[in-house]
Amino acid sequence: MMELHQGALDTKEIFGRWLDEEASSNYGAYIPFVGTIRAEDEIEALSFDIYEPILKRWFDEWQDRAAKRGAIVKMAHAIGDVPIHTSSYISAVFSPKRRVALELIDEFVEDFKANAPIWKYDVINGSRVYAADRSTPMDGAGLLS
Amino acid sequence: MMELHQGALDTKEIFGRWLDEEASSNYGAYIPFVGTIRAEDEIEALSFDIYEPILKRWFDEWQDRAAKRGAIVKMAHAIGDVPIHTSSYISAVFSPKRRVALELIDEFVEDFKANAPIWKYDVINGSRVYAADRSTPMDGAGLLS
Amino acid sequence: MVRVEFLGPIAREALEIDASSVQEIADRLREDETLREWLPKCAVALNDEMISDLSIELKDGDRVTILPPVCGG
Amino acid sequence: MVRVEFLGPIAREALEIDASSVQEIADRLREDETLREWLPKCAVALNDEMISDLSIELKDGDRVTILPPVCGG
Repeated sequence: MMELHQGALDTKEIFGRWLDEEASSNYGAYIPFVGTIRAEDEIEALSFDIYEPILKRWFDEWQDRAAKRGAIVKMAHAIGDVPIHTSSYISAVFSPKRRVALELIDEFVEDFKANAPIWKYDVINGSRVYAADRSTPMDGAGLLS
Repeated sequence: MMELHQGALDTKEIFGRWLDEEASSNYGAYIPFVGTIRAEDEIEALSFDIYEPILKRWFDEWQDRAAKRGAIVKMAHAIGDVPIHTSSYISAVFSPKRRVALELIDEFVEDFKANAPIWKYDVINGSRVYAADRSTPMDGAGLLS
Repeated sequence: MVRVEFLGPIAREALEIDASSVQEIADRLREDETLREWLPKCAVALNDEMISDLSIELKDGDRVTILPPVCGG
Repeated sequence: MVRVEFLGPIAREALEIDASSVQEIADRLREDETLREWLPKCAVALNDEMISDLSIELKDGDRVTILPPVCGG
């Protein structure tokens, strides 16, 4: 399941709902990764644009990769402004086995950072500034140059 | 913080409380690992013995190791019987940085499995059977043999 | 016609381009000064599928999407 | 006297042993048939600190703990 929310995530609600959804699935390990906006420089929030059709395909491919290892992945992300000290991102792995869960959460989160079609902006004095210095070209970038 | 509870953990309460405890600590990544009792063979529950003084030392050393990387660890474990499909174990890392959090949760959970002084028993027809086949000698085992 | 869309921080309206391959889209976009800094860093999708081959043929109604550097989470 | 305690599934009462080193504890426990299978798999703590050296000296009131294979989580 992939879900997008306007503004900051309700972290506890999402954690608990995902736990309940898999309460009888007999997974031995549940590892959520919770990303929270840090207070840095003078930002009051971060803001996110998401291109959902490609994010959905990216996520579905990960669901298939997880399934081959007996696991599932879930993901929630914020759209728009997310104030500091609140959460913009949660992803999670459920797996029968500890090792698979620990490896998958690492690969899933890293590939998310590299290839999920999401753009980040600092919000400073109410205006959005693209976080160019923290952004990375997706796999295959430069095709048209 | 390390906490031991009689019986199954209240996973949502612990997740939420830890989140609240660090709400203003400016950590960007929070990764809990939730261990849940799987239904296998004919067990109705698992049961745990814990030797707290050594577990506490083990945990305090991990707190120091995490601190050197700017992170903190937390841990909760059940004592006694834990029914299937409920949780016996939660550990978590909070870190400013994603990479440190992902690496630490893996190292912390693996070392926990290898060296935390906790003994597991299958509960079958109400009686406890030591899970010898799933248990591993701690680092340094065999000193007296 | 092929529709070319620019995502995220590339502040540009979509273009309608008469092109029969991804190569022709590349040729046209390279002429655009304002895209010069973006193109080397941008990935490309065709009808919402990521692509990595300039020789792919295009047909009328196709949608090419230009994706600048990302930073989710 | 040194107190030797057995944890978890080793169903044994604690022993009081007159010993001046960990080596002497090892010598005494090896004589015990019922511990023969446990000892190669057990780790050892002295006053709740894990140890890995037989030559450590012991003093009156020390507490040696025998820890069988673990499986937390």
